Amino acid sequence: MIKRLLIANRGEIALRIVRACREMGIESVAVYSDADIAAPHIVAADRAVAIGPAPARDSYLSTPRLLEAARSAGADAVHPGYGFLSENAGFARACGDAGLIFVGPPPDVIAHMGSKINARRLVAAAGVPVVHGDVPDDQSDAGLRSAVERVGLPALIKASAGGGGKGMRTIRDAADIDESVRSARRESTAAFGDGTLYVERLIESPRHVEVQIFADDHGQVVHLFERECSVQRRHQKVIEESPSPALTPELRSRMTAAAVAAAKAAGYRNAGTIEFLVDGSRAGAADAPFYFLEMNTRLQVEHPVTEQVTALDLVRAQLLVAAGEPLPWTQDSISQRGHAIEARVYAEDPAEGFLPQAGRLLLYREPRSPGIRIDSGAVEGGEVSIYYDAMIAKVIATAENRDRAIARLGSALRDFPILGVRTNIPFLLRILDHPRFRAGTMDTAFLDREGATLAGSAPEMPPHVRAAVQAAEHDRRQTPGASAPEVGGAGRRQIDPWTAIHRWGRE
Amino acid sequence: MIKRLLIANRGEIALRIVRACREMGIESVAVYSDADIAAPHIVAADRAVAIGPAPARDSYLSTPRLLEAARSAGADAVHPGYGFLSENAGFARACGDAGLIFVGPPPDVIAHMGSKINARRLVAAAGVPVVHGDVPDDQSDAGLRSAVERVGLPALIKASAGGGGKGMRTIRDAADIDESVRSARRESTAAFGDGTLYVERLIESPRHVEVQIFADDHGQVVHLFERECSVQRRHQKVIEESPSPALTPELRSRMTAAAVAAAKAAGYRNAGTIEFLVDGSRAGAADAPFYFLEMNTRLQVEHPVTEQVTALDLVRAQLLVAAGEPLPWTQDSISQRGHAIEARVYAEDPAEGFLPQAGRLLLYREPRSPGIRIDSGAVEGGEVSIYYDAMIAKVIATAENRDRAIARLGSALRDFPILGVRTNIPFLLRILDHPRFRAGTMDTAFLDREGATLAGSAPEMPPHVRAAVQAAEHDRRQTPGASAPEVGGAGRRQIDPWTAIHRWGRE
Amino acid sequence: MSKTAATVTRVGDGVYRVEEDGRSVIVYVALTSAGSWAFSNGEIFRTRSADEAQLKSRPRAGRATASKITAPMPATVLKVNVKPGDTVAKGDVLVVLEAMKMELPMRAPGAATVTTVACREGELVQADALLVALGPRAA
Amino acid sequence: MSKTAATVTRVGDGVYRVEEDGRSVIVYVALTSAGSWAFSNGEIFRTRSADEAQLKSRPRAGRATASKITAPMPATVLKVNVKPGDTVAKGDVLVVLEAMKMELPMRAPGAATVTTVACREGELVQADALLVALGPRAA
Repeated sequence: MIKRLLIANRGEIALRIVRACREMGIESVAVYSDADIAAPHIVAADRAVAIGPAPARDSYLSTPRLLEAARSAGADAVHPGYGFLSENAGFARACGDAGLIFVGPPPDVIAHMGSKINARRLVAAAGVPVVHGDVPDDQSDAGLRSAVERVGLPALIKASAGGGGKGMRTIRDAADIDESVRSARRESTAAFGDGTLYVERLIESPRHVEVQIFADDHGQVVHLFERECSVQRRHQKVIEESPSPALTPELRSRMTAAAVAAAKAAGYRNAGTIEFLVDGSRAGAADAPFYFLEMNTRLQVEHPVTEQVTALDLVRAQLLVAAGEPLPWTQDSISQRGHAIEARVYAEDPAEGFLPQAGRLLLYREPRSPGIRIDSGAVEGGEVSIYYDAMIAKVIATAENRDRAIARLGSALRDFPILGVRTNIPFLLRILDHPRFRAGTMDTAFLDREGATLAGSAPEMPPHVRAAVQAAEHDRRQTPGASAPEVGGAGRRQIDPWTAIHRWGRE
Repeated sequence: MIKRLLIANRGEIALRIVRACREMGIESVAVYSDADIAAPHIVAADRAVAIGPAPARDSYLSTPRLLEAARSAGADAVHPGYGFLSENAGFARACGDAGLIFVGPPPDVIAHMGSKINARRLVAAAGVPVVHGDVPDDQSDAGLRSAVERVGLPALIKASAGGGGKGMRTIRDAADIDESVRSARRESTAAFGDGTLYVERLIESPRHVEVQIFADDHGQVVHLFERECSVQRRHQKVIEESPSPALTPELRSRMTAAAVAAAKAAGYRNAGTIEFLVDGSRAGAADAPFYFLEMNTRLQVEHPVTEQVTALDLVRAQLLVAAGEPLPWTQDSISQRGHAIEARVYAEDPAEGFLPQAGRLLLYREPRSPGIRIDSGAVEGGEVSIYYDAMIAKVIATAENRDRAIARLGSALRDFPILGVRTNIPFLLRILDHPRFRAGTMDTAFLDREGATLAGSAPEMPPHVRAAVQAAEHDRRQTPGASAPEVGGAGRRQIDPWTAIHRWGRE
Repeated sequence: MSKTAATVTRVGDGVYRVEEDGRSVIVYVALTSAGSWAFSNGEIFRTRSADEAQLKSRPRAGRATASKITAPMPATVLKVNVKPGDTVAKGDVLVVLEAMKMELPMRAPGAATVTTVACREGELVQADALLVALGPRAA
Repeated sequence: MSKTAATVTRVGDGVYRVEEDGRSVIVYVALTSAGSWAFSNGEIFRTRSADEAQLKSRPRAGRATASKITAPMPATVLKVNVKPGDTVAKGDVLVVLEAMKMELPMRAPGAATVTTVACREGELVQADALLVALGPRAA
């Protein structure tokens, strides 16, 4: 088994992995950039190694620094988490060359599935439905134009190396073909150093439904059911849930079978996710068409919703499988029960075009309630840095059914004060209240279509809030020596409410 | 449905009920004694009403004050929680007379099951096994002596009104009969104002296994499987879990069926628990004998383990059923999946004979980790009062199986710092490591037998802990103006670790 | 509304209970030199101190008036698409910033001529720093 | 043990990371005038300041030497079973206190005669308060 694991990541996922290690008796080694010296994942880990300056490219994205950290700490395995180098075949290979267990699939599988064209070919050959499309060998403007013509409009131009919507263009009018091809190629080349493009027929109002799969070295491949991820903004997932309201039992079994087939065809190992598009116009129908979108060769941000409905520990299983042990489950021991929804709390200002927010968390209090799980790397007094992504926390609500889970998530978000940076919590609450979301009929265009109304605008302070702020200012004047004037008065441990009562007469 | 619910309790269970209310859109009314003015259950509730001085008999145990609070707050229902007046038939009746919905069974059922002799007769008539025993009409010393002789030794003398081991005596030698009878009668009269006794054959090394049942006004009675509660100290439960390691599937179905039969015979409503003794010498056998012990006509402290393995919300169901709605479940929709263990964290000093501890929580930081649920009414800076019980928190670990749940609970407890009062956390950790507990073969005498060794003694500060304390003292000298010197230096929000590094050379 | 009295009780570090007609609401408050933050029932409130407000009354971050394009927040300059003298149309991306793993395209508010480019690719700019200055479109 | 250096870093309010040979342990610390509290890896540590220690070096709460029975903690006197002059045997319950819903029986450490009863039923006593004083067993 693994003895000492280096966690090549930061924030909530680093913490998540540290906890799995502690429960398994594995020593955890955290790494930190200069910006993270006192971060919670450092506090929690058994060992901590500095890997460089704040910018990710010089620390969390630096293969040599991470390998040196693993060597100096005497680690025998590396977990990449998600993001950063988690889907970088070169990093996985370098770990192997350094004699380290890489917690993830083999490097060649990462590389193969990293090319959308290769992945598309591979799963199609395995009988998994793919969107009608064309991959022209002739990558010239003319070659792509005729590919678009063969596929027919409306069409989608995609970058083979693409991700996050980069190098993607929608074409509805033949007149736009050439310009779209050129700009897509330009963007893809700039972003990935690879301008290879292909063409797919556009699926109108699709649902994003993905299937969690898991494979071990002993030939076992299982699925852990699906996650519904249609609520996304500019290809950024905002709310994920399981089960998906769009799936009938029949459709679910067809999609999970397809996902397992794709994983087998890829010679997959460890945890992975097969993303599908479901034709939104047919969602809810047993025979609704679905199409392979791409495969993510890592643990997903949204893995907790799967853990909640299956009551399984995905990170622990990742470590077991990486160590060569068999999966701790068989397919028929895995069940999907109840409903789980995850909301991602971001430091961003919806009223200002979702501009990301950086700054100190002056006040940060996580709600605690039965059925509420918070995965977060944040702490009161901590810094939301401009160097890393803006996700502060994941709030996961689990309940008997979807309506109860939505109600539970809503009351948790209303009870999650974060001050010092603006967050998307008011935005999330408006999504939860939206009739389309309530009905479970949202497609991937839902947020971009409704975004403006849901974003709202900064509200005026109502009288009762003003009264509280005035009380806080009063308390601050009363306690000049307080170490933490930012949070309105002396520490919790000196509360004497009777002396802290104020009355405000007002019209 | 209920519009405004008065919660006639305090601490973690009051908070638990407030949260259920919020998710259901019910207004919550909390009550507080002078000791609880700023307690978390008051902060969380929509309304708060003062009900008197700190001693419970003048506040949380005062029916008139609670009814007046309900009236003044305009509540239409009352939830008693557990303890205090939760099993007081008079209080339930008074609520009904005042036009309030009492969230629990009808008063006469509470009264009937409150008498152990009546409960024993009732369930026996329903075919539920009871321990061989004798209930003498002649309550004189002579009458009880002959009852003991009829039952045979070893025997147990119990008080009809009894609970928590009060008025209970074990007799192994005929010479002790008269003295045991007299002292049991004295104790019972003093504690309950009722000296009625009965006799049961002593079950050697029994397991305490209870079944959660639920009944509505529409004739539906279901069970939610069992809880294993054998780990108790002087009749005080310390660790509870589900499923019970002592039950085979066959035994489980026989016991749950017996529990449902008992509930039906009692004309039960709402949530209840049937406590059974399982013959420890036969534990693990499909035909192990089990016996009715008593019925608890309220929500149990340990209800979370049932919620975790069934993924159901018991408090919500209590409120629905109390409002006359049908149970939100059918028996075959209820499943038991995975394993959940609850540890009760008490303010007590195991090394000093488990002496309860009162005082301020100088530092209190709940662990957060997937699969860990904390139900607590405590907060950093809060007070553990001498007026109420010593339970600070319930830590509930849920995992794929018993071993994983134990590992998860252990790492959560090792990560749950509580300073200012001693707690039983080191004691709990030693229980989790005990081979007998690991094997799942503990009986109700386990803790009282092993208690001395498990209690341990106050450890000396090892060098690394001393180093940290010295650093804290150093920080305190550096920040004289700090509002919170008790917790070693200025608030989190002003961390500058580089300036806070100390080096300690030592032999 | 009719005259009512609210009772405000501090019940924790930055936590206030505001009670009115028996109903209480919890408000979380954080005060800074720049102003005050508050959170209640899922809504976030912010008021700026006088000088801050006046500071912020400058063109909204990322927008342009007086033809100045400024950085909406501390960020790295990922791409500079223009040089002095270029003519640009409404919506053209002049500069692409990166912060928190997100690209922030800075667009031209209208047809104009680039008079100054005040940032270099790869450089770290602070909030409200000038990125590009624009002049009237040459006829 | 061989001379080693431990690095102590404050990483939070009352939270210290002690690092030794690359391995780090988290210690939570709370300081009071009465002494210091610490928690690490599930163990609780306490040291008493000089005067406190000397205070506590008195008979361990609830035990008796110099034949004084004292209250182990603030509590309510539930029951007083003895009066001056009574002779008691080892283990006899002299007084029953109640605190935190638990009965705390105060027992005689050995055969003795009750010389003083310093508490009344129903009264609230503080920690270390004298409850009963005992003298030698009358022959």
